[in-house]
Amino acid sequence: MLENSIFAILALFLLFGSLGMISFKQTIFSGLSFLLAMMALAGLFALLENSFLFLAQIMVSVGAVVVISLLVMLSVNVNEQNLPKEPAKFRWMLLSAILVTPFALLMYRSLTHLNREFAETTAGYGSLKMMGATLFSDWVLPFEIVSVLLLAAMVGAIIIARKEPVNDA
Amino acid sequence: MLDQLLLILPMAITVIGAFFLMLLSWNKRFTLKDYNLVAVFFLSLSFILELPQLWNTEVIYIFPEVFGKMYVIDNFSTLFDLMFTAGAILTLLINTDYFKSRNYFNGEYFALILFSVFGMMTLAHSNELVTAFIALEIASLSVYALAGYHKSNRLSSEAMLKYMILGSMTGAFFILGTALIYGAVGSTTLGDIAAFIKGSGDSETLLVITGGTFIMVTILFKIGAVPFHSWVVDVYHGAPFPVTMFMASTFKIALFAIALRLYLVDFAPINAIWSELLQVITVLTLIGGSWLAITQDNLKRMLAGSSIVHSGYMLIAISSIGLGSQEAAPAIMFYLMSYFLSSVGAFGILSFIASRSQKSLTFEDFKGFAQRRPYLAAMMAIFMLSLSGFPSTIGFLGKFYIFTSAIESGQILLAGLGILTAFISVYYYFKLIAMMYFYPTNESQKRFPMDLSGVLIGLMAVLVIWGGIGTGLIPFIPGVDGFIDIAKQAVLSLQ
Amino acid sequence: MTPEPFFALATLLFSMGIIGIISRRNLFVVYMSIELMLSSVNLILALFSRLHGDMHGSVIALLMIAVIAAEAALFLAIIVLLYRQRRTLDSDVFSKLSQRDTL
Amino acid sequence: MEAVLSYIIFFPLFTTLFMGFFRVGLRTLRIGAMLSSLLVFLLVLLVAAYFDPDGGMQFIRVLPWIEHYGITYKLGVDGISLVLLLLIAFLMPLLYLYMWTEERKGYWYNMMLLQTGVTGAVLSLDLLLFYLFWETMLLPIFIMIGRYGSGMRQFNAMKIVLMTVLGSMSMFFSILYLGYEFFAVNGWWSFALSDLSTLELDPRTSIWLAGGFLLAFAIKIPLVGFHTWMAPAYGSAPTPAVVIMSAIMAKLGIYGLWRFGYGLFETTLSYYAPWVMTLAIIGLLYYAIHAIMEPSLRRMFAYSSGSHLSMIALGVFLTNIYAWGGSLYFIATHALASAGIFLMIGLLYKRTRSDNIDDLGGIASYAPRFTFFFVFFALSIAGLPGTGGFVAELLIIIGAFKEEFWIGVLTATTMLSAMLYIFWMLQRTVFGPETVATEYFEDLNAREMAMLIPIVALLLITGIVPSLFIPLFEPQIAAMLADLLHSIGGL
Repeated sequence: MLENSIFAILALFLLFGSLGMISFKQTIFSGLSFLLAMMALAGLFALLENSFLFLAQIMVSVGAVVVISLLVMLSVNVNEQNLPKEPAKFRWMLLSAILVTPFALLMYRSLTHLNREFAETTAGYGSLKMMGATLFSDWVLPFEIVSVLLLAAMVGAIIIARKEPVNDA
Repeated sequence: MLDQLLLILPMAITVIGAFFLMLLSWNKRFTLKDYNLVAVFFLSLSFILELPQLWNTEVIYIFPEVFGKMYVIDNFSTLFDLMFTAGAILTLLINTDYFKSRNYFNGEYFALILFSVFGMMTLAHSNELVTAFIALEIASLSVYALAGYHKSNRLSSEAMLKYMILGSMTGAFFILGTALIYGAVGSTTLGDIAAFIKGSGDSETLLVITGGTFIMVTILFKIGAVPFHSWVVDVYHGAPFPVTMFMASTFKIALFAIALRLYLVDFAPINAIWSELLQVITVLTLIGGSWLAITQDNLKRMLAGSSIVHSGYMLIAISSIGLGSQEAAPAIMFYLMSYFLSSVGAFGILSFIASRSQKSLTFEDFKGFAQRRPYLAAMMAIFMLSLSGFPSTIGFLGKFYIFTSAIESGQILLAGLGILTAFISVYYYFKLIAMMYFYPTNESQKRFPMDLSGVLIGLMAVLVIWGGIGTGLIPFIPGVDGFIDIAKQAVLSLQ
Repeated sequence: MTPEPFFALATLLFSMGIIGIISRRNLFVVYMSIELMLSSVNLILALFSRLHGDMHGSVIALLMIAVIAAEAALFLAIIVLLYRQRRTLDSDVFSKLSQRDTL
Repeated sequence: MEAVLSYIIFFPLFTTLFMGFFRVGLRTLRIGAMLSSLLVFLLVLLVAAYFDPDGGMQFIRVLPWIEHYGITYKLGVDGISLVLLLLIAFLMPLLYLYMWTEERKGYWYNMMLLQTGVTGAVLSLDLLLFYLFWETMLLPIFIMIGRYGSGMRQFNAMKIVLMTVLGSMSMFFSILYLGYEFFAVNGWWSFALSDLSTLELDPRTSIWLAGGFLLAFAIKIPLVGFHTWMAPAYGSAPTPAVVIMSAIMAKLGIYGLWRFGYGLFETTLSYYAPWVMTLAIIGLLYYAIHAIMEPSLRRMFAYSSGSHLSMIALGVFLTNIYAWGGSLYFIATHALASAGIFLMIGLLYKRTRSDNIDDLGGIASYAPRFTFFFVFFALSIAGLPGTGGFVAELLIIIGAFKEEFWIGVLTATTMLSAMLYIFWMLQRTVFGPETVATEYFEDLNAREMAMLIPIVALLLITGIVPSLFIPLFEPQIAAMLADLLHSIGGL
């Protein structure tokens, strides 16, 4: 029962957070809603007894990615007239929601198709130790190449964001 | 241990090369030419080390006690590796002048090329979906950055933005599909998926089917199939020439590595499910691509449009695989090789010319080209003929195999449509030949550029012709049969 | 507690991500929508991991967080670049290519 | 000796490549081209000398090419292809003689490539090899029209390429289907004509596949309805290309009907016979009417050529020995006559810069030698008794009468209408009052005479002593026909 109410609260935060993210006009409000959603997601990870994922989500997704996004939003300092004019925003959203509905139904149906139930977890499930053991026994290769991915992305980002005289003709 | 290290050395060398170039680029003393040479050196080393593995018919899992079955080395991946490295080497060498003539290139550019080659190679070798996804992301992110390399140019930035938004969005479908498959199978290793599909009933495989369909979305997007094509023409146009060439010659091919591995082997019992979907998409791709290609004035855009059509031909073969064709898989491999050779050549000539002028190349700019540069024009004509599938070029044989496989699997109408679009493609490819040969020019004839770029393009032209008519009668030189053997062997190593 | 609400939530998040990409023109929102899509896949992975009772899904989710970070870096860079070029966040402004412009 | 056909095909190609690679001068180029064509001519004569009329397919040369798909390099010559082979080898040196003063090197290269293409198409017995040559011979024509032609040359070049490629693509599809069908039945791949002709296809498929081939040939001939490329292409092509197109390429369409149409789909063609014959008869009259009204000489003879080719196509579908023999003989004699007349028009154009009938007149008084040749070729096109065309047309008409009375009557109108437009044309151009363009009309020089006399001689010989040539191909045709009638009767 307690779990259910926690889930309900987190789900509410998550839904409203992401809804706010896609509907606020002001970028910074969207960003803050997104921050909220990501934190609620971390809460869900915790609810799934996945403590390490909870930490990683809080530290990396929330602490690094979203916060940096917020910083960038603040640093570009968008004023009102530079924001896109989207008068028919909600109409578009409704339209695309209708378009996406069949896809969502398909996705939901196949996800729940297997009809599994939550079982009791083994001791230490989701702990740092087990996570590390799995990561370094079965997933060494992806882990290694993720480092290359981060490096490549870093190089790309640095090159693109590096300030050079813009000769905008 | 040591022999296994030797096997992964080609991949290791590219990534080491990328690190090296990255560190080197902080040093201001090196010129662009030095970076280029270093990059080519690493890539060539990788290519040369990889080459002997083409004769290795075993399937080897590297370091199974550490990596599990995630990383596989077989003939199939070797062939792809060779194409990636060769494509990158040719891109870098042919564009030497282009780099010199533009001021926005720097050392990191070469690092990114090497990173993305590494990503593609890993993609070809990966026997596990998450690894494949990460490898794909490495390649994609590098290519996104490369596409926007000309930062002061708005088109280049826009190309990058468009590519990145759509690419990341469809990329999410890949990982969603992986998640679904993980949910059903409990593992993402390809062999386990195959075992699961074989061992379970229809109802249990539903999740795998949905997952496979989502993964297909990403693949179709990256190869530019209609209706996921909206980025292709713009990105090819907006990206700097060497990047366009790199994308056309390597990145387009890379996706087929994972697609074939997945759909040919693991989804083999169920891939008939997709053939109707694929047929619809193939029809759309062939027609839409032809329409896009016909309506362009700009050559880069025309080649981009036509590359969609070429994806369509390969999709014909993919749906033939689902319908039980034996010839289809080698046909795709052969077609990939033929498309690789012809498109590298065509883009090579374009960027070779573009390096001497600042404007984009339209059909009009090629008026009288044959008089100004007879040899280059002849080679361009050869590449155009090959792309249009004219007999006596490798492109013809590629189409021959594809259509034979379509007929074999009973898709007569699809084969007919393919031949019809091949007929349409004659129009836009011959238009360029007509522009080159039918108009006089006032400019004087230029000498044949006897530098590396010219020689390499010439070599590609010879290969294109040889791949179309080469006989096995001349000893020590593989003829057409040799090319087919390579393709067949690669596909055989998958099973 | 049953897994269905979790799945429904993940599906909703993924769909909302798609809706955001389709309907909004603000580049930041588009970027965050893509992040949202990837995050919802993370939720699915963690869920399956819990259902299977093994850690594989969680590890994949962990790796995905790194992928999200990598994409975020590149995305933020390109948004900064474009904002510097045009002083706007409107993605519709960046559609010059379709108007057959010369390079 | 067994490689002689390969030499005949590839000698011009290798000469081109060799000379192109070393970028030889114009002088060397034209001497080289001439020598290569003469050598090929000698080789062809050698083949003809050793040719055994009763021997069926001879000089067969089979080499593996793409072994995975059983595609072979298979050449051979029989009575029908020998006629075309002789024609090509005979005309090429004369064409080089015609373009002796031509200074654009690409022109020479293209002609040599063209020779390789057409010879290869005539001699190949493997369907994919045939397709290769069939397509590649288009390329030089494309360049020649587009680059060295006149008028709306770029557009017309594109038009001819697209239309013929449409035909060849449909043929390609049929070839693929046949090849796969053979594989499905026998378990091994082959694209050789002799193998594929053993296939038993069900009638419906067979009709579709035969349609694929027929479309290609109908466009090449061209039958009415598939002819829209013809007049523009003939109008803008340079003279040597026109000669090749009318004298050889159009005949290749007919040859294809024989070799691949009857070779692969013996009985199925009878399904198409009424349609093709109707088209051919419409063509006879339609082209003739166009020829009467056409003011441009080159286009006029293009239409006349179309009219005669329709007649030949009709003859091919009339399955009796007179019509077949006549058709094959007509292929040869019409090729010679049309080569002659197009060369004359080329010479005329060089002198007057016009091929419009209204601009011409009174040539006879300035240039008696020119007039003689011009009149001779024009009349042999019209079927003057004593030239080969007369014998051939007569044979076809006899064949037509044997088939059906009214077909014979309609066929006979070709001769009459040809007489009509030729005499009217001659009256307006050669005779009549002289015009600005024909003032100071130069007569033929020695080189031009040397080029025309062999054609005249051959036309006369074929007309006066047909018995010299007919035995060369008659047994072959008789055998084919007997075979065909047997299988139709067997149904």
